[in-house]
Amino acid sequence: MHIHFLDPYHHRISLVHSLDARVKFVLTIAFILTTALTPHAAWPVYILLFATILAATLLSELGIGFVLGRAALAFPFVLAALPVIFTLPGPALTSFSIGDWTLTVSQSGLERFISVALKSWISVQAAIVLASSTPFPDLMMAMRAVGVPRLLVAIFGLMWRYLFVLADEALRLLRARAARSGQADQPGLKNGGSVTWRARIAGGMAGNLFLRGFERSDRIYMAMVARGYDGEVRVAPLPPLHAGSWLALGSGLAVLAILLGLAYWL
Amino acid sequence: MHHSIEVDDLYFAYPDGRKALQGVSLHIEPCEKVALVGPNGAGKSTLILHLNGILIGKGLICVAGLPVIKSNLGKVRARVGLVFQNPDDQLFSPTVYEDVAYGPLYQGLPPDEVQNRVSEALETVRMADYSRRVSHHLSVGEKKRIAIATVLSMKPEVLVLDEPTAGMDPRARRSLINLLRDLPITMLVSTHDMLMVRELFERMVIMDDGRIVADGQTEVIMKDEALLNAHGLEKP
Amino acid sequence: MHHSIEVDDLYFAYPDGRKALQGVSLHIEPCEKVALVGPNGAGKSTLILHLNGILIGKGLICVAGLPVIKSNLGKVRARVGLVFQNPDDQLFSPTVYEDVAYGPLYQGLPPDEVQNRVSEALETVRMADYSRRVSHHLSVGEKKRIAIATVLSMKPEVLVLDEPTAGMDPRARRSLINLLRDLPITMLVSTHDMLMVRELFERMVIMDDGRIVADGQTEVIMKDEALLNAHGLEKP
Amino acid sequence: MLYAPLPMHIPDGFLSVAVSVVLWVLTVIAVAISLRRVSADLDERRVPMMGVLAAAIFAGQMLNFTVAGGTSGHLMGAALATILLGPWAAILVMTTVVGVQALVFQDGGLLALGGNIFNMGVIGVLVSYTVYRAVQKVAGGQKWGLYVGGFSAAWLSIFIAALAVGLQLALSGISPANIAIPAMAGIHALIGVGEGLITVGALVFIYASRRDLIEAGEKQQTGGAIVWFAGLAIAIALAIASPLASSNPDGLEWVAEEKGFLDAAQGPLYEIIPDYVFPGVSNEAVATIIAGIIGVVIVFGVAAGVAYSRKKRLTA
Ligand SMILES: Nc1ncnc2c1ncn2[C@@H]1O[C@H](COP(=O)(O)OP(=O)(O)OP(=O)(O)O)[C@@H](O)[C@H]1O
Ligand SMILES: Nc1ncnc2c1ncn2[C@@H]1O[C@H](COP(=O)(O)OP(=O)(O)OP(=O)(O)O)[C@@H](O)[C@H]1O
Ligand SMILES: [Mg+2]
Ligand SMILES: [Mg+2]
Repeated sequence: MHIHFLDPYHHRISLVHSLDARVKFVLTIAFILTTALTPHAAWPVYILLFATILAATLLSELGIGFVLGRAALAFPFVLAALPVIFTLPGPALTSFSIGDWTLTVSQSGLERFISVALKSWISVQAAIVLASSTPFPDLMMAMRAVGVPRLLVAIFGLMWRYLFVLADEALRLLRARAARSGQADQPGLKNGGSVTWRARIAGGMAGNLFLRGFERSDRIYMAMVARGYDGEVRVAPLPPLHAGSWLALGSGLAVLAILLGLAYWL
Repeated sequence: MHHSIEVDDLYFAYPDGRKALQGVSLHIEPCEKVALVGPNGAGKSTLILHLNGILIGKGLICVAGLPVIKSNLGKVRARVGLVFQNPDDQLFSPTVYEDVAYGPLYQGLPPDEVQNRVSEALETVRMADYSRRVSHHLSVGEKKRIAIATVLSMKPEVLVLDEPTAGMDPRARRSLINLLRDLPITMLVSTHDMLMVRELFERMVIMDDGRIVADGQTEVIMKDEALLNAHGLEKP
Repeated sequence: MHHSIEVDDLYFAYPDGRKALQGVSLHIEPCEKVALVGPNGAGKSTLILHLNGILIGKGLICVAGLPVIKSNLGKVRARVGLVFQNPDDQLFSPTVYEDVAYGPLYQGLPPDEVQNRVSEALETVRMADYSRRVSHHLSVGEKKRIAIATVLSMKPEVLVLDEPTAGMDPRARRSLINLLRDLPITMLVSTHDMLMVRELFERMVIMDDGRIVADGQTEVIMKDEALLNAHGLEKP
Repeated sequence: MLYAPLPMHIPDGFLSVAVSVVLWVLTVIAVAISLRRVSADLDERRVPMMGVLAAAIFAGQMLNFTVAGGTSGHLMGAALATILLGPWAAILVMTTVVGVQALVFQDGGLLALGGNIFNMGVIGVLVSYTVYRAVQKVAGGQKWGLYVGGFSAAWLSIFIAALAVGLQLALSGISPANIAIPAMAGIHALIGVGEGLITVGALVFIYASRRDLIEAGEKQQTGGAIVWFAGLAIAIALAIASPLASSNPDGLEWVAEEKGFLDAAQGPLYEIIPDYVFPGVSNEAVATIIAGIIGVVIVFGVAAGVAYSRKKRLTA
């Protein structure tokens, strides 16, 4: 069993894929930061930001449908921002009542809500393009380049490596439980047990997973020691950035700076 | 019609597009014991996961007289005992007793009936005095027996095992083979252990690339070295 | 004296008191290939972990001419390549390249030497074009080869493998056996796969209960069914 | 996705930049201290252990149990990690889990990552630690202390973290405090029960199978009084601040605006094109439509340009 589909990396031959991971990483963060710094209701800048990420999506060959589809995943959280439509003071647009309640939609409230939803949607697209066009080992290189400590990067690497192994184990546990969750032919029996019993079983599965994780980490430790590990995390030096990468980084940041400038000083 | 497995023209693809089953048909009579062999990735485990509706593909499956469809899943799962390869994936309760009791408890059986089921199942796998033990500390062979007991306690009509002897030493393997021989129940066993196939099963089925490529008497198929080699198998 | 394994009267108990080795002596000549068999819990893995000082017991061990003591551990580990049973435990880096480069990197070799070692090791296991691959996408057989490459890149003088064929289908197993046959290096292999023992190893050692109970020509020992049965083994 | 995450991973766009930056700073400090403490530990086994257990928590979040009516309970894991690994390693483990969720699965934003790590990693772990230690003290090493401590630590870590999320959303001006905080608190008071039950189930399993691990975890609880008080302070501060904030939402709004937490006042943009009334177009609706059309044209123009150049490159 392989949970391949957990790995978000999609291999394509594209400009975005071939861009140095460090550049992509920094540009993605800068893009999201720019989006966050853009004031509410700055619609023209939102449009330009969206156009930028759309261009990146197109250049990545990932498919617009794929990126937009995945971007919808982050949408449920938008509910959290729904109340501002009614609570932010401002000129009233319309109001309606549910029972005794009267809800008034204010213009500034609506604007802020739409702004938040748009910002969130545009940002998540950028994150998707990054994750889908960059293999995780390259992301780790980018993390090191921006100064994440080696020890933490090493933990990230181990987690990524074993994520799939343990996700497979979790999946098999779930299957084993499902396989034994049957219904007797005798009528009148209450299926499924009590909620606390079911929770305890799920907890047992978690404990089982943890325990095997512990024991596996012991074996991994031995395998590391057998190859010279001495408690210190050592890594090969980062390869230098090419001139082209510097250029891409510079021009990307310049575009974002212009967008931000537009948002404030148009 | 009871206690049988009937699979007709089954197709299944994983979400990533991998076509794991491409038209599988297989009929097993009540109390027949059949071995399922084939190279890694042939689709054996995938087929097995269809037999109690953990995966649902396109095609018809009837197990123990019940069609495997959404509305039947509860009943089907009580009738089919599925034992996976790694017993560690199946023993998620602290003690052997609780693990063997999971199925009966889930079905909502009364406490003394649960108790009976557990003792009986442990008796069958000859582990009666292990019920208070912590599963984690048992040997591979012992864990495997307990895993079998966890499904026997549901009194299944059909037993399906995925690679039961993998990773066992010869002694544990021998005692498992004897146990399987003595269970009077319909059985489908996926394995790479050709010696066990020859010893235990009169009928064997070869899968490769999502299809059944041979189905017949073990004696006959084992002699056909060209066929075995063509599907990455070896005569024992 | 080089490339050899010498173990003299080795005792070891786990912290919980379990006596896993009770006076083991074993001498292996340079370039000899020896199989280590025995039931589950015999102490095979425990013995293997002593050969590069992951566990340290009471007794004398010399590997490739070096005594295995605290002050030597770095050197010893560079000379003994240990391949564990489960390749998933041994391939702990995100990519194949990083995994194979791990040993040389920790030895402090310069970058281009590391690069050479990696290519050479991958070449030897015939996986040269896998270096950018991510380990979790590989099949069991492929993983096993990469695991062997991770130790070959350290240019060990002695190779020790723990149950190399477990869980492999016949095809992957066959290709591994051929690979092991072609490696011109001292080799100690623990296994339950008696067919492989007969095919690949001229000498075999049987362990049981922390002791070596037989050591000699495979041909001779394999004929002694009484001996095999007494230690939970079976003639293939 | 196979696992259904808690509604606690804040996506990008929801936290104001000021709030994000403050939370990033707090997170970096906490992680830096944890790294120092774990490195000083000199236990080489802990690196692979933290990596694998981070993976185990991630995978453990796939495990669920049905509650009723199609809803199910899940694990977050901060309390379990704290009990088994001690606070420092647990912070690193949770940082890794939340980091991979954001970086790779877009579960939670990248700019918001500082906040998410802070809520689930730092707050979750410190609160778990405080509660678990306190209960252990009272229990004096008796077995019930493990379970009661585990349950309360798990429940409270979820609940307090949820309060923090609500407060942060309110501070960012995204959701009024009197709605965000009670809503988050209410949902997670229930979710926390599931977390507590699963955590206890896991502890029962591990206690029965490998008691030594729990005892080893006990020894790892070397946070000392300072960590204990930090957890207590966070829990109390949030428990007090939240009802205050939600009963005075306007006060919070005031803090937010006064302290510049709310982003750049509604842009200078409108002062130049107020309400998008284009010069020469007097009808507001028409102006809006024109603005919309211009926007669509820009987007399509860029898209078409990129598509065209890409095609040329491919055929070249
Ligand atoms: N969850 C999954 N997602 C995608 N593909 C999968 C998944 N599980 C299995 N596969 C693929 O489906 C095919 C059939 O796999 P299956 O596990 O059924 O083989 P098998 O015959 O049981 O092999 P083995 O002998 O190795 O157990 C393989 O190519 C496998 O890679
Ligand atoms: N970490 C440990 N702590 C305590 N006892 C252990 C530990 N590891 C192994 N043992 C015990 O030591 C004995 C020897 O175990 P070992 O793993 O060496 O056997 P083995 O011959 O490799 O068996 P197998 O064929 O199952 O791999 C067994 O009884 C085992 O239970
Ligand atoms: Mg299989
Ligand atoms: Mg062993």
